[in-house]
Amino acid sequence: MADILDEIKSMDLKASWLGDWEFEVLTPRDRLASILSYLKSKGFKAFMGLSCVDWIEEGNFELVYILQSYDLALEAIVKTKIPRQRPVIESMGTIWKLCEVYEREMHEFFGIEFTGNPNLKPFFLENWLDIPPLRKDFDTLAFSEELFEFKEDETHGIESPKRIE
Amino acid sequence: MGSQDIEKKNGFAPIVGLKYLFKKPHTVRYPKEDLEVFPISGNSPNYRGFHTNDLEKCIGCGNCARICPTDAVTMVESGDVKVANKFAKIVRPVFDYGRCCFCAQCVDVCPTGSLQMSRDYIHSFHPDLSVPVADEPEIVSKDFIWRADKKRSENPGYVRNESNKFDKVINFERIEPKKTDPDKRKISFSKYVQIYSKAEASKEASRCLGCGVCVEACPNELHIPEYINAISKQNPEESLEWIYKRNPLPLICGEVCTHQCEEACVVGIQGEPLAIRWLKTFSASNVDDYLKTSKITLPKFNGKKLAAIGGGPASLAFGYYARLLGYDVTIYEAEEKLGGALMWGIPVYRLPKDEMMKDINAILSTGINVRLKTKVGKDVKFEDLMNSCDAVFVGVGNSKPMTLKIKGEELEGVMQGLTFMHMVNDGSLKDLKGKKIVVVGGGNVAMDVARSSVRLGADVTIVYRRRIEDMPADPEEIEDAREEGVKIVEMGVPAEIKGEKSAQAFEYAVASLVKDPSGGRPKPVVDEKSPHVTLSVDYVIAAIGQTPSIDFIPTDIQQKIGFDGRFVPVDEYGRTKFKGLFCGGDASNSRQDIISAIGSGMRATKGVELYLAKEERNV
Amino acid sequence: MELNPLKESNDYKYYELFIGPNHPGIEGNFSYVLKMKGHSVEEVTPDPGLLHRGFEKLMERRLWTQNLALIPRICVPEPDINEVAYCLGVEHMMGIEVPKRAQYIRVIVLELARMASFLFGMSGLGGTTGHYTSVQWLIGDRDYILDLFEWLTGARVYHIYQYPGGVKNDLPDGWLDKLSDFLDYLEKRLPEYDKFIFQNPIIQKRTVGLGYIPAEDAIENGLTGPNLRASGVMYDIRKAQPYLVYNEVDFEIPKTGDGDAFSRVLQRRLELSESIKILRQCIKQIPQGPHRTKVPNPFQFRVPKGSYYSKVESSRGEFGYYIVSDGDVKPYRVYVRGPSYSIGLYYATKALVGMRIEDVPVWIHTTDMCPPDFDR
Amino acid sequence: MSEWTEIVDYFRGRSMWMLHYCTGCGAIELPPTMTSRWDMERFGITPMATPRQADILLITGYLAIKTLKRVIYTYEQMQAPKWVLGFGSCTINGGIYWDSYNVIERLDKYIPVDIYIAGCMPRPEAILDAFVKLKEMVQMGEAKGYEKYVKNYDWYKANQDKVLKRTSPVLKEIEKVTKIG
Repeated sequence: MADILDEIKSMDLKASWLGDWEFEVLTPRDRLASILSYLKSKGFKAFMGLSCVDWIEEGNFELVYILQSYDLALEAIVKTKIPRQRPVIESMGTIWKLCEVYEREMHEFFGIEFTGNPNLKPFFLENWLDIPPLRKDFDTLAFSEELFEFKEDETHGIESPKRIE
Repeated sequence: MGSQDIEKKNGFAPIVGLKYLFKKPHTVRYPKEDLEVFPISGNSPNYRGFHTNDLEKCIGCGNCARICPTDAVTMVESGDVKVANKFAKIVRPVFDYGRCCFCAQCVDVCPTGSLQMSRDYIHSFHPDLSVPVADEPEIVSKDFIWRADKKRSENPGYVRNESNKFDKVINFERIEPKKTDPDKRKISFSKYVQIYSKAEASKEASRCLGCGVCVEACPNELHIPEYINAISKQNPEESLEWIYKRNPLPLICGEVCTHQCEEACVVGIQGEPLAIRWLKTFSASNVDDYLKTSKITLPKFNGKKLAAIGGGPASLAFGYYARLLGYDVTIYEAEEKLGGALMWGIPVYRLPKDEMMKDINAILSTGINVRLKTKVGKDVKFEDLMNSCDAVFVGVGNSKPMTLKIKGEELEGVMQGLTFMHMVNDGSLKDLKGKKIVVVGGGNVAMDVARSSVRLGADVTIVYRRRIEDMPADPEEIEDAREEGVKIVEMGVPAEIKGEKSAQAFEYAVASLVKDPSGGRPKPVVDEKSPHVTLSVDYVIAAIGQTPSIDFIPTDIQQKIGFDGRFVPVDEYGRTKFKGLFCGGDASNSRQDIISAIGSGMRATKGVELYLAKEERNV
Repeated sequence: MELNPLKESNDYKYYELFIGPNHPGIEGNFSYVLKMKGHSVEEVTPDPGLLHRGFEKLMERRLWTQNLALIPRICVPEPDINEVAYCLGVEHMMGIEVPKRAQYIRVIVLELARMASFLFGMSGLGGTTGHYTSVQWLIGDRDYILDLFEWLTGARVYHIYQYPGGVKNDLPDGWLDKLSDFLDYLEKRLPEYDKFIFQNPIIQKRTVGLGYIPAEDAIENGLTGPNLRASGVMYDIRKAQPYLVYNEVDFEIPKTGDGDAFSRVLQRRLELSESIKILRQCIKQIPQGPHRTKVPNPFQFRVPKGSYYSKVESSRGEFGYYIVSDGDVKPYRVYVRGPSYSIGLYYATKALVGMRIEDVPVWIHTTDMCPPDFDR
Repeated sequence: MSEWTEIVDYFRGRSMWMLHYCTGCGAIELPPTMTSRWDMERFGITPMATPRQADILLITGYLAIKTLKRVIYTYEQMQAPKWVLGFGSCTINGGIYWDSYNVIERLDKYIPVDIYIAGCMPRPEAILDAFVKLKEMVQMGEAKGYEKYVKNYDWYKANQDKVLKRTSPVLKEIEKVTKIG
C-alpha cells in the first residue's frame, strides 16, 4: 500500500497520508492529467468527486479530485491550484467521462472554465446573473436580503455593552 | 438467497391475508387516540418541541441567540421579569418558529439550564381573509414569534440531564496556574503564582462562551470576550491589543485585579469561572512592547496642559489616554516612586516591582511629565495648578486610615495596615521573627498584611467581625493565607488593647450574628453575655479601611464639590461640581479597586475633552 | 429548463417530455427531460437544482457545531449518515477519540437508518410498479424505526443526535429491549416481504433483466454502495475501510451479482438481513461507559488546519465529506459527495437510453437515488 | 344561493385531494401520514398525481427558486377551489435556509397560503391537525386563498417576477469589484 505513495514521491510530487485509507497528492496543473491517468492505471479506477476550494487570500482555486481504488481499498486525493484571476484548466473528461458532470457543477459554482468540456451550461441554478455563489466573495446573506426583501438583525438583540469610548 | 431461487407463489397465497382481519389495527387514530409506544402516551418523552424558559432563572446571557444556526432567537428586553442576581440582564430569548429548526443547540448551551424544550409541537395559523395581501407575510411571521416562558414546563421534553451537563460534555475544568508550595512560599517574598504557559492559556481561554456578561461586571468594560478569543487562537499580541484599548496597566491588573468579571462569568454557574485575570497576565507578559503591539500612533501635542495629582493607577490611566488625545500631562506624585497604592500597598509576592514598572514605563514612554516628591499643597499650590493648567485631575488614593476606636489604640505596636505595608515595601521593616501579630479586618489589605508578616517570620492571627465567607477579600487570597499558616478568628469584635507602653495583649469579644432583615450581610452583635478572649501580642495592625485625604484642596472648593470626608461626588465623566476639576481613583468611587481607578481615569479623559471643547466654543 | 416543441422537420418522430418534478414516478423533487421516439427513450437530460439550497455555502457561514443542525437536511431519508460522516471527519482532524459505547451507538443508529432507508426506497418501487400493498406495509414498518429514533433522539426525522466526540444522549432505559423486540418483529415480517415483493410476478416481470449494469461500467461511472455490489463488485466501506466498530461485528456482503434492477433491490433486501445481524451483535456487545468525550465548547470549537475526506457507507452508497479547515471556528469549505450524484446526473443519461418509458421510474427507484443529496 | 354554497362547502371539506408533489424535505413525513400508520384517508384526503384533479397543494418546506417556478405553474394549473398548506418553518420565515441564495424566504409573497404549520418538520399528528383545521375552514367557507390570488394577481405576479425574471445581478456593487478574469 505504501508503495504507491513512494512511487508518486519518486515522480517529484508532494504526497502524504491524510488518514488510514487516504492520501493526498499535490500536483502542478500541467501534470494533473498525467498523474490522474497514472493513478487510474494503478487501480484508482473510480472517480468519486471533484471539489474546489477558493483560497481567496492567496488568490488561488484549489481543485480536488477524489479517486477510489477498490482493489487497494484506498482513496487518492489529487489537488492542484489554479490562479483565481484566470481560472482555466483542461477538462478531465478524457479520462473519466463522468468528470464532465462535476466540472459543469464547478463551472457553475466557482466560474472555472474547463477547456474541452462541451457542456458547461447552467446546471443547478436558473437565470443566475451574479458572481458564482460558492466563491468566498459572494455574500449569500446580502443576496438573500436583497432578493427576498428582508432585513436580518445579526446582533440577535444582544446589545453591545455601553462603553464610554 | 439469490435471484435464481425465487420460488413461484402458490394459488392460496391471497387467503393468508385474511389473518390480518383479526390483528390489532396498525393505524393510530389521531386525534381520537394518541401514540402508545413510549413510556408516556403521545410523542416521545424527550421530544424537541417548543421551548420553555424559566424566566427568573434565565440571566439573559444570549448564548442561545448566538448559537442558533437559524438566527431564530432574539433577545428582547422584558421589564416584567425578576432577575436572579446582580449580573443578570433583563433581556430574554424570543423564538421565531418561522426559523427554528428544533435542533436543541440552544438548550445544550444554556449555562443556567433555564431553557428547555417541551413536548408541545402543534401550532397552526391561517391569515384572516380581510388582511391585505401586502401585510400578510408580516402578520403570519409575527404569529410564529413568541417569548419562551414557563407555560409549557409541565410537559417537559428535551431537557439537559445529568449525563450531558457542561462538565461532562465540554472541556470545563478550570486550569489553575501553578503555585509554589505554601511551605516554600511563606519564607520568601518572590512571586508564587506562575503565569500560564501558552498551551495552558489557550486551553483555559477555550472554555469561554463569549457571551460578554463579564463586560458589564467590569468597572471599565474591557473587551473581555475579544481578548480571550484571541488567546484561544494562541495570539497574545491580538489579545493585548484588545486589552490595551481600555486598560494601560494590563500586567498589574492581571496580577492584582479584584476580578468581578469572574464572579459574573456564566461558566461559573455550572462550574468554576474562567480565570480571566490570569489570562490577562498571560497576554501582557507575553508581549514586550505594548505600544508597538497595539499599534498606537501618538498624536502631536495640541497645546493644552493638564495636571494629574497622585501617581496611582487613576492618574496613570488619565495621563495615558489624555496623551493619546494630544494633551500635555504632568503627574504630581508626593512619594519618590510612581504607582501609589500599587507601589506601597501591595506586597511584592503578589506584584513584583519589575512587572509593575513594565506597565508604568510603557505609559511614560508616550511622553508624560512626572514630578516626583512633589506634594501638592506643600511644594506646589493647588490654586497655581488650577490656574496654569487647562484642567486638573485628582487621582489620589485613600491615605487616611480608619481607626479601631477602642481603648489602647495609642500604644506602641499598634499600627495601621497601610503604614505597615509601606514599611514592608520600602524595606524599613525586615524582620518580625517570633513576633505575635493580630490583624484586624477582612479585606485584601488585611490579607496582604497578614501574609507579609508571615513572610517576615511572624505568627499571625486575623480577627474579623463576621464569618470567613463574609470577608470582602478574594476567596483565593483567604485560601492562600490559610495555607500559609495564618489563623483566622471569626466573629471577633475588638474590645481593648492592653499594655503599658507597647501593646501586650489584645482582647476581643465573640459576637453572635444577627440576620439583616433587609437582606444584607448579617450583623455581628456584642452584648454583656458575649465571652471575651485575650491574645498576647507584639503588634496589632488595623486594616479596616481608609478614607481619602484631599487636604491640599482649599476648604471652600472642598465644600463646593461636596466632599463629605469619604467620597467626592462626580458624574460619569469624572467631572466635579467645580469647573475644570476632575476626580478619579479611590476618592471618587466606592469600589476602590485598581480597575475602577483605571476606568475613572479613562472616563475623566473623555470628560476633559468634552469640557475643553465646550470652553473653546464659549470663547 | 424548457422543452423543445415538436418539429415538422423530423416528421414529429421525436417528442420531449418531463419526468418529474411533479410526478409520482420520480424520487423526490427532481426531473429528467426525456427525448422520446415512440415509447422508447432516445436522450436523457437531467435537470437538477430544484432542491438546491447552497448547503456548502451555508456551512461556511456557521460554526462547526452549528452545522450539525444543517447537515441531516442534506439527505432526508437518511440524516444520520450525514451526521456521522461529518462528525467522523471533524473528529479525525481534531484527533478526538470517541468512547467505545458511543461508537456502538453510532453503529446502531447507522444500521437503523439503513433499514429505514431501505424500507422507504422499496415502498417507492411498490408505488411505481403499482404494488400499493408494499407502500402501506413498508412505510408502516418504517414508522416503528422512527419511533425508536424518536425515543432515542427526540425527533422523528432530523435527529441531530451525533456530536463530535460521541452522541448527545445515552440510550434511554429499556431502549435496547425495544430495539430487539422490533428486530424480532421485523424478522417475522421479512419472509412475508419476500413473498409479496420478491416472489411477486409483477415485480419480477418489471425488474428482472431491466437496466443491466456490468461491473466495469459500474466502476467507471462512479457507482457505489448496493448498486455497485449488485453488479458484482464486492466493495463495502464497512468491510474494506472499517470505521467505528464495524471490525468488531461479524457480517457478510451478500452477493447477488446480476446487475439488473431486480438484483439491486434484492441486494438491499439481503443487506437488511445483515443489518439485523449487526444490530443483534451490537445489542449484545455494547459496553458500558461514557457516551461522549469532552470537546471544546461550541463557540471555541476550532478544528486544526488541514483537510480530510471522511466517508460512510450509506444505504445508497458512499457518502463523503471533504472538509477543509483553516483553523478557525467555522469550516473553510465542506464538500458533500452525495452517493446519487454519479448515477442520477450522469449514468442515468446513458442507462435510460433505449428503455421503455414505463421502465424509467422503475429503474430510477431500483437505483434508490435521492435527489437532495446531489442537489445539496 | 348562500345555503347552496354552505352545502357545497360542507361536502368539499369531506373530500380533499392532495397533490402528490414533494417540494422539499417535509415530504418525508407525508408517506407515513398517507399510509397505514396515520392514514389520512380517514379524513377523505388522498394523494393525487395531477394538479388538475387536486384540491390541496402542499408546500413541504423550503422552495428553491427553480422549484418556485414549478410551484406557481402547478398552482395556476389547479382548479379552484384550491388550498395551499405551508409546511414548517421554511415557508413561514425562511427556516434554516434563511440566508441561502437559492431558497425563498416567505411563501405568501408568491402564492396565497391558507394554513401554516409550525415545526421542522411537522410530525404526522401536526399535519393531521392542520388537515382537520383546513377541513373546518373549508366547511366554514374561510379558506379562500384562491380568490385572494385572483384579486391581487398583480401583487403576487410582481413578487414572483422579482425573483424569477431577474435581468441584472442582484448584488451590483460586488460584481464590479470581482469581475471574473
